[in-house]
Amino acid sequence: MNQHTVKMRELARELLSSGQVSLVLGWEKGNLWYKSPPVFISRVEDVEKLIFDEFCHNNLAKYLMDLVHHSGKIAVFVKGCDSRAINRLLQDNQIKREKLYIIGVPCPGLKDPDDAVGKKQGAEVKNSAKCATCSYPNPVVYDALLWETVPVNTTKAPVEELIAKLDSMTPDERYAYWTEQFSRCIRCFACRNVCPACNCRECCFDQAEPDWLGKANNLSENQFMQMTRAMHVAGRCIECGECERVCPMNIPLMAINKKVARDIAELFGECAAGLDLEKRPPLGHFDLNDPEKFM
Amino acid sequence: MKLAYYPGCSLSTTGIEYNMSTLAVARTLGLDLWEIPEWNCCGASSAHLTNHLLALALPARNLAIAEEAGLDVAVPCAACFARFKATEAAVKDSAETRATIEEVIGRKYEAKYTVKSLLDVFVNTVGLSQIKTLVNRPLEGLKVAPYYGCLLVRPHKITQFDDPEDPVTIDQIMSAIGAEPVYWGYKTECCGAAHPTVVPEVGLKMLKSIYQGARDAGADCIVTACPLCLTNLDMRQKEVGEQNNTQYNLPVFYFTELVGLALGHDPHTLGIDKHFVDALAFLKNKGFLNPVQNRRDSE
Amino acid sequence: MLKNLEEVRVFMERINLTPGLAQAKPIRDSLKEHCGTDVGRCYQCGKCTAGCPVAFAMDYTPREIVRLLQLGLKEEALKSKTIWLCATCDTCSTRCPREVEPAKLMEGLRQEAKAKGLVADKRLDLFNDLFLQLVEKYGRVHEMGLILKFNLLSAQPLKDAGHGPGMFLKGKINPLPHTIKDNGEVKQIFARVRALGGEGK
Amino acid sequence: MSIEAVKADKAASQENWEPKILVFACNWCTYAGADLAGLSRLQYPPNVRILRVPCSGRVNPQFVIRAFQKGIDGVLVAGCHPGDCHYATGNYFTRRRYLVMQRLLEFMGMDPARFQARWISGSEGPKFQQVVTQLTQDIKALGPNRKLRDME
Amino acid sequence: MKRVGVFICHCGTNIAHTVDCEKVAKTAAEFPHVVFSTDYKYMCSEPGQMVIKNAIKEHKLDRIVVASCSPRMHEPTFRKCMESAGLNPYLMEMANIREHCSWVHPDKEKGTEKAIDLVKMAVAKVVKNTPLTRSSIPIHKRALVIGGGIAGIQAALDIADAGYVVDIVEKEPSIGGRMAQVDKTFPTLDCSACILTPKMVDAAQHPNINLVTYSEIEKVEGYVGNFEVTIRHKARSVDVSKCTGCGTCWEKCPTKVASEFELGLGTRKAIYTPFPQAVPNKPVIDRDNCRYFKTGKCMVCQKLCPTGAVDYTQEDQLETIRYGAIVVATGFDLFDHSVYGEYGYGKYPDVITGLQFERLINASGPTAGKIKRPSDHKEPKTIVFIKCVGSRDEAKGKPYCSKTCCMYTAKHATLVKEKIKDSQAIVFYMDVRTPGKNYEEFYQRAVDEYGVQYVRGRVSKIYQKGDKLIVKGEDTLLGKQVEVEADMVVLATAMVARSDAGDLARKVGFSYDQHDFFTEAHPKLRPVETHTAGVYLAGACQGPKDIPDSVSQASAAAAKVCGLLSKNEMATEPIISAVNESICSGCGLCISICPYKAIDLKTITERVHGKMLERQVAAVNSGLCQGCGACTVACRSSALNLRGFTNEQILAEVDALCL
Repeated sequence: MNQHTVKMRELARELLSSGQVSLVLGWEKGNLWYKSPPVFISRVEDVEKLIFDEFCHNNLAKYLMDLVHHSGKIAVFVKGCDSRAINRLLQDNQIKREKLYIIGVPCPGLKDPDDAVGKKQGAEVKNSAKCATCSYPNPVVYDALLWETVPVNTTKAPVEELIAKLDSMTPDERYAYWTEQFSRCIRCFACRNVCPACNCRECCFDQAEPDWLGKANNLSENQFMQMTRAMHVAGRCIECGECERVCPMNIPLMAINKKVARDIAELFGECAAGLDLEKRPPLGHFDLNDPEKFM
Repeated sequence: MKLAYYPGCSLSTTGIEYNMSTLAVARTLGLDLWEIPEWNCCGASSAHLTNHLLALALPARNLAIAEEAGLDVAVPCAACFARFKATEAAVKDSAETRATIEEVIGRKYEAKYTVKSLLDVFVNTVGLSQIKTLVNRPLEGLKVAPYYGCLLVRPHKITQFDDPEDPVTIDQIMSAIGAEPVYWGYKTECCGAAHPTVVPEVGLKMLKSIYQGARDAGADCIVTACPLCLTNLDMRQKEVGEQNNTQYNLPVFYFTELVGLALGHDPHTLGIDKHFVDALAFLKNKGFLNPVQNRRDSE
Repeated sequence: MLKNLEEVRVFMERINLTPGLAQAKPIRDSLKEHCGTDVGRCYQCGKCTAGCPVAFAMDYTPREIVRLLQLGLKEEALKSKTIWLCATCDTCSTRCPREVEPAKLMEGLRQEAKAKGLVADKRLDLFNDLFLQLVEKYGRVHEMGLILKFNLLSAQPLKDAGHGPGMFLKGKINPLPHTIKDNGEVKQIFARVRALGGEGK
Repeated sequence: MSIEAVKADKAASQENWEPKILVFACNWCTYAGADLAGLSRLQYPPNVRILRVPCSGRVNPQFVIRAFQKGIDGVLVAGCHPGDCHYATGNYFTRRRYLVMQRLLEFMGMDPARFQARWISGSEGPKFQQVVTQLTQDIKALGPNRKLRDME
Repeated sequence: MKRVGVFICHCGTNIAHTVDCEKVAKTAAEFPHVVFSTDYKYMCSEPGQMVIKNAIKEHKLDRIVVASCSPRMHEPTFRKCMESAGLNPYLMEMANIREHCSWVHPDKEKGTEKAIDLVKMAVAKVVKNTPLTRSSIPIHKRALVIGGGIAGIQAALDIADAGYVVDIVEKEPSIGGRMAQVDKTFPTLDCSACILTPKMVDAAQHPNINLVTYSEIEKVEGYVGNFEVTIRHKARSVDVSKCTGCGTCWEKCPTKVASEFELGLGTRKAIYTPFPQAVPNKPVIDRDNCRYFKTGKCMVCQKLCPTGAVDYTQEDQLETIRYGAIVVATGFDLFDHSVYGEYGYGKYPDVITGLQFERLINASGPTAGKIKRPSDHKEPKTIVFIKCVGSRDEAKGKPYCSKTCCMYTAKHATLVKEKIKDSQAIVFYMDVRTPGKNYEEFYQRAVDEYGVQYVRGRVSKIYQKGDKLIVKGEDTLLGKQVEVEADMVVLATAMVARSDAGDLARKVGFSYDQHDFFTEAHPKLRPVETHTAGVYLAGACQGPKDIPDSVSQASAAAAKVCGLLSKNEMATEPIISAVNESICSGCGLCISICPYKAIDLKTITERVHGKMLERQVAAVNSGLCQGCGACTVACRSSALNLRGFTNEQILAEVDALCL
């Protein structure tokens, strides 16, 4: 058992037994060695289920939305990306800070479970794509930080290369690329369901009136869906990479989100989401001196 | 404390007493000045008038050498200081400029360390209270006109030093050594730079208004931090006086000379004998040349 | 100062604005690019001139130079003594309410005037050239040599002769040029700047 | 290529193909500007259809995608000049949204000419004429839009 | 089943000349839901409207489309027509086939094709229309004026004279404002106090006006007709109901401090009224400087007060009052010229501001009206005036023109020449701007009759030389440097917004510009309104203004207030945003986008699985919403929708056009 896990259990035990919190959200070891699904712990004796390893992918923040009416205080473990999700939900008025005990776990970067499939436990596994360029491995909001912060890596991620590649293409080539990608979409909405920025009570894609999204599963509707989602999370996406990780069809969704985030930074100045609660989302305010292209 | 030291061309010729007094005083104040080896001329006061890149590159070579040694740079000459600051700002401002400069000088220079005027070093690194405690010949009753000229304070966004309209560092240092700085309106007026030499019909008039201003303010002497200003004000004083049928009798000092005097140094060590307007006689009259027994050097 | 009636007449001649105004915009744009300052912003308040320590000797005041440029009369500005007399003390730029920087403008105009052979005061130009020649040659400035050479070349060999011996006696002027041991590096800098066309923005 | 797309291609090659262009016009400036163009009898290509909205800030980017889905060839979102918005600030949000949207459309492979935004005031009848004329020409040069289009 | 009628107008030949109206009508008859379609020469005419009304009756139409001119022209006409036919006026849409079609497309075939498209879009939209009704909000007939300067006083008097109760909230102990500090007024040179003090007394004695001095606005809630304003009454330490204003307390108070009213040129006591003609003439204790509050000892004022009005135990009190309308008249501050190093950083005692000069020439000022310079109380002989200090100076101050300085500097120079016969008054200027009745004449008199010397150029430097101030400038008309040895320098410093202007604007909820001046709803056509309904502006808080302009704007604001208060209730446009609470997730992104602060979060309770649970949702205030629809785009789940321009309606139009 690693030191991290020890520390997690220690704190969880203390919080539960002292009655400070009535529920702890963490990760446990699943049936497969390369999966560490979320676990909800309300009894002290279950604290032993908690673990931290390189497969704790799930962003626990989103689960808090299902617990808004939970009567007691909830402790939740957050990696850097998860902590930004917490801020996302706080800023969107979806959860209440005073009902949370946030435990920060600086994240050393996770492994790619898809690469582990079929391998033996302990085998060499690739790093997870979403962690490759993570700029915020250390939690940005927490009540307790479980261990020392980790250094930020600055390597260039594959997604950046993909964006650069797409940028260098002609419009038709780009269109062809995305056609190929979106044609695969099976409209399972996993991307939306996992996304901390997608926190509407009722998604516009599920509405019959207005009929934003047609029921037919075709390329055009898929394009509508993904572009609309890109605009809805524009300036709000915390770049956790969960959408792309959970996509069963491996559509490179983060290329879109990263590209939009970069455009926004270029146009309106750096405004990475989920870092500062006081900073309003860039499409929710304006500056008189914004770039002017429409004269 | 250790600083790289860039004396510049003037301090080995016309401004030799600035160098002498600086080095003498620095020892007393506990400043370790490391002269940049094989330094070259910074290009003031001509390069920036004719060629932008050259004006940035000449100081950059010196700065690069200091940066290799990992030191902030102390610059006594106001003109050199202005050029160094301009280079520092340009390199900080643009990676592109930096690359061009590095290419031209054939050395790496990232502007990691700060260029400081010697005044800045005295007031903010050494500190006025430190100077005050080391004084053993307070220059009481000496009325000085602090003269800053242009280059220390302008352009302010580059020099980032003192106030562009009402600088006070020399005033503060003078007060610390017991002298009395007078208030006058010519603190930052231009002495004409090369004009008194090159276009004397213009330059000498510029100097005249400064002498007149100091005299009107009741000053006994002028104190400066710029070798060009001093040379102009000192060397041309007699000539300007003759042109205007007067004698100004305003000795011109480097602030380091007066600090050195107050700290108890011998006037000859400080180079006070090297002025055109007779400074020694003046100081003697004022009673500031009586030997001092126990000079306290800072360790 | 105007010497005779002839000069008065020429000086006061009516200017036809039409050709100049056609040039005003490109002139403004090129100055913005080369000097980093925008003459179009000037509203002719005269604060630059009011504080200029050299204005008394100029043929056009700094404000008037800007006005000439606003009207597209750049040739006139290039031929003026003003641009050579500016001591670059930056008082004007520091106080300008419209953030125009006349001192930078003068620098740019000098460079252009020189390129076009329109140097109105040869002495200042000569001085700058000599200065840089010395730096290139020796790495440092030899001030005695500079002044002597300047006086010689500006045809006033005895101008500062009165000061020379005084300086010499006071140990202020080294009779021999001082230099840095290996000046190859400084010479390289000059060479590379020339190779880059002299402009390094 | 679907049959529809082939048909569209064919249509493009036919000389009588005319693009359809949708203009979202804010009621207070651009719609008034278009009215003024009419009052002044300023002719422009009949390809544009104006959809009146109270403010350019009302134009949801989803409307734009929808129009492309349904076969429009070009879209213009137009409103008051910055500082002139009847609702004080609506167009500043428009500006932010559509600066982002424009880049997104391009990233998705749309031709930038097909989606544009402009500020046209109530007094700018000639500007309205000039903008829609230019837009029509640009889109004619591109041919019919097939991208994002719902072919079923 | 919806029953749509379509009416195509020929507009004489205006439309029919290039659009085949008959064909359009025939084609439209085939559109879904259309049960009747016709064309007519002039739809807007009486008989044209009869065609519509008859068709509605005859064909049981429940909604119509009129294809004619711009809705900006005749939408109200056809809405009225709907109403008189017994239908909801909002079940009507127009297709603009004149301005947007027949007048701009000479090709009849193409024009007809486009007209058909436009009608198709309108039909698709109208099918989605729902009946909308105007609602009304009650108007509370009481007005609040914030600021008791000349603008506030004038606005209050006008409103009160119209019969409405109005409260003036003033943060100083007395009303009067800046005008009370001014000596004489241009261009007539009548004394400021002589014309102001009667107005102050009028306001105090008016049965409909309540003076609420030494008080500040704490909080503003609500909306037009129904503002809930919380006012903080600062502790005066004097019971106003007992105080008679006899003056014993301030005569005997031992503590002297610099007077704000005299701008540092004179002193006042710790218990004080700002100036002798103060209204109300009742003092306050400046607790920061009062000996009792600092040391616990003294109590001279309390001991000597004949009516026992001094009360050291008073505390700030909050009071909430409901108002129908608010006039903001908070005035201006002066630019702090200490940023001008070249003018001595405000350190030369004889370099003063224009307002300080007003105090120096004022008979009730610190020098009893004798011009004496602050440093040595000598009479200055040479006085230099510098205009545009801070104004028109982007580098150190403000880019705008302060509008009043040209005139008051001419006035000051005139008064110098009048009071000191052997004096020199020299004005350094860049432009002389005198656009006002009798203003240019006034300026010319200063030059012609009084011999004031105007020098065109901005001063570059002032420095002290002995007891003189050396002023260096350029005479730009001459192209020469000039210098003046002055005894005193008067700076015409810029008018700037009050330092707390932004705070107040945020509290009340209206917008302000980059210089913190309050923003009018329209620079030309709605100059006294703000974007917030029911809030109006008067005086220099909106931008630099002189007294005549401030008074005019105050009366204009008062007229607007009276217009509003004259009604018992106010109809609101039905084209506003509405929230679908079942969808709204309460994220609040719409709130920051709304320019009218019309959206708030509210808590609702709903039954979920047998439990009553609370959650927050957006709520649109129909009194504030102006119907721009910006919020609808911020709302990702379409919980917000704009009535009359719903997502469904716009999508229907888009679909109709494309398909």
